[in-house]
Amino acid sequence: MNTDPLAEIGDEYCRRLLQDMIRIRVFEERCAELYGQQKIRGFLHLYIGEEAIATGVMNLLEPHDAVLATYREHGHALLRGVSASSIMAEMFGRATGCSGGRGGSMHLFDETTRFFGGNAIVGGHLPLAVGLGLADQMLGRRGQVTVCFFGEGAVAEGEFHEALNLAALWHVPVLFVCENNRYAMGTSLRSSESQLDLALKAASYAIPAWSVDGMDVVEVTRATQRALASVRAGGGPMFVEFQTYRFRAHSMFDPDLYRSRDEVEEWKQRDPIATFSARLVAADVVGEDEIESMWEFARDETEEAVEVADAAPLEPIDTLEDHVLASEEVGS
Amino acid sequence: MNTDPLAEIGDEYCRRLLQDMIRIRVFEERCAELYGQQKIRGFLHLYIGEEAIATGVMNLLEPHDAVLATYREHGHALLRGVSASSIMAEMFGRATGCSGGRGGSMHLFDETTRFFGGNAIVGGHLPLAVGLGLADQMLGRRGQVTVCFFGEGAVAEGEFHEALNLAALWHVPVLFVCENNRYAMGTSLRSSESQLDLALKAASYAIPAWSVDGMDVVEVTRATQRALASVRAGGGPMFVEFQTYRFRAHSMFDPDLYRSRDEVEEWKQRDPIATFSARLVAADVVGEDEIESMWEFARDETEEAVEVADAAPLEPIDTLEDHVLASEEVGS
Amino acid sequence: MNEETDATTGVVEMTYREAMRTALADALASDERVFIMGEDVADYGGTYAVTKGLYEEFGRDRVRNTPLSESGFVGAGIGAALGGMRPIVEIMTVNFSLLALDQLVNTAATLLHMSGGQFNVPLVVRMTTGAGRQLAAQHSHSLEGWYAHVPGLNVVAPATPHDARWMLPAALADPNPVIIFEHSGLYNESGPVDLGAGPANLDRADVRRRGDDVTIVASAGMVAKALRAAEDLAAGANPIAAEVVDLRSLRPLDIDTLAESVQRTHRAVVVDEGWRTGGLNAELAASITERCFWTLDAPVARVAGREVPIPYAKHLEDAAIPQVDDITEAAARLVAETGGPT
Amino acid sequence: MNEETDATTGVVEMTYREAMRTALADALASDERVFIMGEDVADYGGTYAVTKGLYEEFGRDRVRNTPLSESGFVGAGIGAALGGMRPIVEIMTVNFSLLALDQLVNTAATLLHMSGGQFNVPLVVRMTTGAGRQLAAQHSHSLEGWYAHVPGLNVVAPATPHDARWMLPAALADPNPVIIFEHSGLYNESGPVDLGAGPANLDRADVRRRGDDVTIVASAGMVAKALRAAEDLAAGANPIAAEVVDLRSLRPLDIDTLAESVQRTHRAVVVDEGWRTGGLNAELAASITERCFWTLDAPVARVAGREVPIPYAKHLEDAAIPQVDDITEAAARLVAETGGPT
Ligand SMILES: Cc1ncc(C[n+]2csc(CCOP(=O)(O)OP(=O)(O)O)c2C)c(N)n1
Ligand SMILES: Cc1ncc(C[n+]2csc(CCOP(=O)(O)OP(=O)(O)O)c2C)c(N)n1
Ligand SMILES: [Mg+2]
Ligand SMILES: [Mg+2]
Repeated sequence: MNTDPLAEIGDEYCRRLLQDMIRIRVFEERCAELYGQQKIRGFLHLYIGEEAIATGVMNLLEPHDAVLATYREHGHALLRGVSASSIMAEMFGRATGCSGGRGGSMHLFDETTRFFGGNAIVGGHLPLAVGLGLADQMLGRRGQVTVCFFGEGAVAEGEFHEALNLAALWHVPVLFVCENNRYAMGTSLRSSESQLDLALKAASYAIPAWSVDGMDVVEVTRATQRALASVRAGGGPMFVEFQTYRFRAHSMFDPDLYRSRDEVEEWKQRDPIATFSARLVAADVVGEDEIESMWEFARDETEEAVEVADAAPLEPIDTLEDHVLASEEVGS
Repeated sequence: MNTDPLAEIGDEYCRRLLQDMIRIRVFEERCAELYGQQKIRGFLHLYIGEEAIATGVMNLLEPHDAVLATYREHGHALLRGVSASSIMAEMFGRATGCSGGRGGSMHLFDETTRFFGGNAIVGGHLPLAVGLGLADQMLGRRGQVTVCFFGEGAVAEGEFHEALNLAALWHVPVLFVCENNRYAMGTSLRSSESQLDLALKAASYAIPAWSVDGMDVVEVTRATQRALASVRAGGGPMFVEFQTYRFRAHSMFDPDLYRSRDEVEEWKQRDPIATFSARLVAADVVGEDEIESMWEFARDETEEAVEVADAAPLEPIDTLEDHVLASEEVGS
Repeated sequence: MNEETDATTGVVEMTYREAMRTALADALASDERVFIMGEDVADYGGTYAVTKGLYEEFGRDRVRNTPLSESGFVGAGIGAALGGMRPIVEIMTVNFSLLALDQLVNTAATLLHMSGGQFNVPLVVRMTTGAGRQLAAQHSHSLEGWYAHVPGLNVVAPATPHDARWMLPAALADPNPVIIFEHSGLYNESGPVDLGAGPANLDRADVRRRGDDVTIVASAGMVAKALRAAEDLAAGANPIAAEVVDLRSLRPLDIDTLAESVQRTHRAVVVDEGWRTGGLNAELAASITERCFWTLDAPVARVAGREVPIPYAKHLEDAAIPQVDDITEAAARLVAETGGPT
Repeated sequence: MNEETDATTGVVEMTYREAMRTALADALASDERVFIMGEDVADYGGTYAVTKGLYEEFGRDRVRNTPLSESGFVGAGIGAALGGMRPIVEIMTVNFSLLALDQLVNTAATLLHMSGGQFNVPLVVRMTTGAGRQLAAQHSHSLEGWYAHVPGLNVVAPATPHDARWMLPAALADPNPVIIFEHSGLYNESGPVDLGAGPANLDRADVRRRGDDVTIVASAGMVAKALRAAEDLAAGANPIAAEVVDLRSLRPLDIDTLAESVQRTHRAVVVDEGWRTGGLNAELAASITERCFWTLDAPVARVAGREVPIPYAKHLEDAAIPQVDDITEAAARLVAETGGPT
């Protein structure tokens, strides 16, 4: 259709998308610093460069929907409504963290927003998404959707295959969101898949699938709207592949030797935040000053999170063996 | 092409195909009896109805090729050149069995013919086939092929997905032969796959694939000739799906309640042996008497196997812990 | 015999298979969140005919066939549990559970802890275990001990029809993952079931036979063999009174009950169908020794599977797994070497 | 210290990582049937930089990146071994090996036996193991004990750079599957390596420190902690002479060496980073007790991981796995309770 996509989405909504991408960016830039200062430990996987995907998708979800993500999930958690301070506290290993300090960066969880992690076995959470969708279906919770984010590297795992087949076979309300940033650690898609068209794979399970520019938050929004509408209406599972790129190394341990600087620079030209900012300014949706205050807002949010996390207590060591077995129902 | 397929194959070869199908049929009919007499124990999976596939494929293999099959492999082993008596002895649990009595019906092995089982974890042998092909490729053994038989039920397993992707990615000389008999125990393809076109799945790994009538030994032969020619020439992995049906229950434990008698009867009308016999008679390739002597030959082969197996010794119990660790290279 | 079965009212004789099927039917009838999924649980009736007739009664959704995708449908079971259902996932046998082990160890067992107590996983997984049917090396594992090693899981092994009937409802009532191991050799065995007993405990061992000379500890398929060994020992030239303890729960282990018994008998034999090295038998020997070192007359004797993949041939398979005589001999030797019966 | 390192000629100091890389480079250079495959072993240089530089030297075919398909490429390794190659398969960590466990347990370990001795599997699998780096519950397992339970596999855990250098060639020379566990905490540790030593044995434990008061048994990442504990014990108010035994081989277990030591010390402490219940520590305690029951002054003490998924927060993770002080205290208590040092 040739209607102006921005107009279609609306100015207010555009501002929100930009603000959210900026919130993720600022939060994670700070995480990188804090890792250098050893306040954050273990593995830390940054989403920088990929913000348009989580931003476009998460903003379209309802409170009753369920979300599963990978270990590269700070942005997803933040936009799901998990407070910046409880995410930061989690990475500081504090008792007030969204997982009580037991999960860390890779295992952010939040029961109140049905945020099911933070999963660090590649592909391992795809079957869980099928099960969550099955529960919605069997309990007659119409319109509810489970959204499952995963990287393109997971496509090679047997669990991807088993999960997509089960999802299609059982017609469950699940949206599979493939964040194709072209690399699984240092392995390029070319050396991990014999067939590079991932949407075609989904089609081999009779799951409607298409590939979308994941650097353009508007495209992400439009594609996700279509997909969600179909899933909510009972159309069964959907698969969307978002083409994106991570600007940083895989994790803070990654020497990043497997791709050329040029390639990285080329992609940085497509920075989802810079490009969308320019576009909104050009379209007179926002002014430079307004954008600056968005960064300001994000910096404040992040700094407050750091302060709160810094002041937060540690779990007493004598609670070590808590949460191994539940005494009665919790969560879900 | 409109040339007469029988002529193309040649009378002599046609006779051989018929004789081989009959050998498998007679051997297995006898196995069923022997199971009733408790001479064969454990699980026993019969291939009756599917003989055209193993017969068509195995007759086209060279001595240096490698073969992997499932637990439904008596026919494959027999046509690979494993003696009927050593197969029968194996099922009797005797020391002279082709696996020394340690494998049984599901685990027939033979080093001299590169017959790598007899594998009873559904889908588990597909990755092995990739590795065997990789060894041929890396050791420069041009023209050598690894043929891997598996049932359509295996297609749902993650290992199918991982193995096909690796095979295509590495361009290994492997022929994947899917014996689609429509049921995995009691589960029909419809309830196990969201997408029923299995060849389309192979295509999603960029592996050339097609579906063939597995009840017609001539069709099996022609399709396999094409596939093998390509694989031997360095064309990379191939996938052929043969449509077939098992006339007997899944195993001797199966009450066979999940399919209608009519369905079974319909398929029996397409018995690969009966139809091919009639066709050869009609084409004057063989006479009724000659066919009768083929059955005679098969009965003799089977009866001799039973006698030999019956007279064979058991492994001494003190050898129990042999073959847990090899002291030096054996086999392969 | 466990005490419930002493009650006379409502005690009926049924097979282990019938008991399990009764438990499943009852669970499906009494809680609509409960459903069964697994390979061939529907039309086929289950590989061991345990779910026979259930899909006709409860329909294909609640008695749900799965494709051959062990990791996929076990993971889906975890997800369904998180979503508010009460899935009973049937993995055909422990042998194939290796394909789903990642889901059980890395997700089912860790979610509650990783989430700081936010997400529990009320999942029940049933699977058969054990050898003895000439199914050879890929179909004869006894790997319960591995599951019993994992914090976050509960692991039980009903050895009687009564436990087969009453452990399931307890497992469904438990907010945590519970793995139920059913020894395939037990399905045709019958025994008394108290229909009115109600859910059984999932954490205590049970003394199946009393005796003061030696304690024999067994579980699942080995309990019946231990009881027969105890009979032989009692009938021997100079009779030995063996106490037989059925573990019932493999995680947690009820060491108190074992220790109480060994304090009396001063001698212990642990029986394990699985491979000896690193098997559950080792944990039992180690914990009994820790608790009873000063009262033990001799080191705990271990009767376990031989260190070999299970062979097909009957005589070899029999030699590879513990038989009644192996238990009898081990117990007799232990008693003889330590001054004979009291 | 193991005796080879006493030799002066050709003994150099290098890190565990360098030692392993040297072993890999040497293997690739000396046998063209050898190749490495695993996730990111090529350009990336291996997650722990162990294979760094190897693909530049030996090319992409012999230092082969695989997709994320643990079961697939481990199975392909088995097939390649059957086909005449000598694959070294790197599974990034033991945590992900659960996805490939079926291939290792049901195929690699059973093929020789199931085939009546016709097909051996000369496969080497390397993987890292252990906790201690704040990687949380899904990335911190210590499951070596599970592999050590399986007949048909050899399992080793080099604890020193010297063993890291020389166990690999021995594993490649072995006609059977050999699993090599590398504790991720060891890569940066350096120590002496005798460049001329040649392949190390894969079946014997090694006494790393002599002492007559108590025997401390450890493996992989726990050996260094045990040695530090021994130093503390020797430096204590009333000094205790602890003997430290490095298991080296987890399957087979060298019980003779352990027994010989415990016969002298009359006391044993087994250290295990993995969960206590059903861990390798249980097998060690059980076998030592079987062999030394009459000479033991007290039950074998077990120092093992707490029964909890490993938490992220440092103070909680530290509390979850054995630390030097836990070993020191356990040994000191054991000695004190049994009459003090001799
Ligand atoms: C089963 C499994 N294998 C290996 C790993 C190690 N690992 C962590 S992230 C990663 C790369 C995943 O790439 P992708 O799925 O594309 O996600 P991305 O990191 O690019 O967002 C790997 C190999 C793992 N966590 N789980
Ligand atoms: C991983 C695994 N899961 C389950 C089984 C039990 N099982 C044995 S054969 C079979 C059906 C396989 O069907 P298919 O692949 O179509 O082969 P067919 O028996 O029809 O020849 C099943 C479920 C198994 N052996 N392995
Ligand atoms: Mg990626
Ligand atoms: Mg089939």
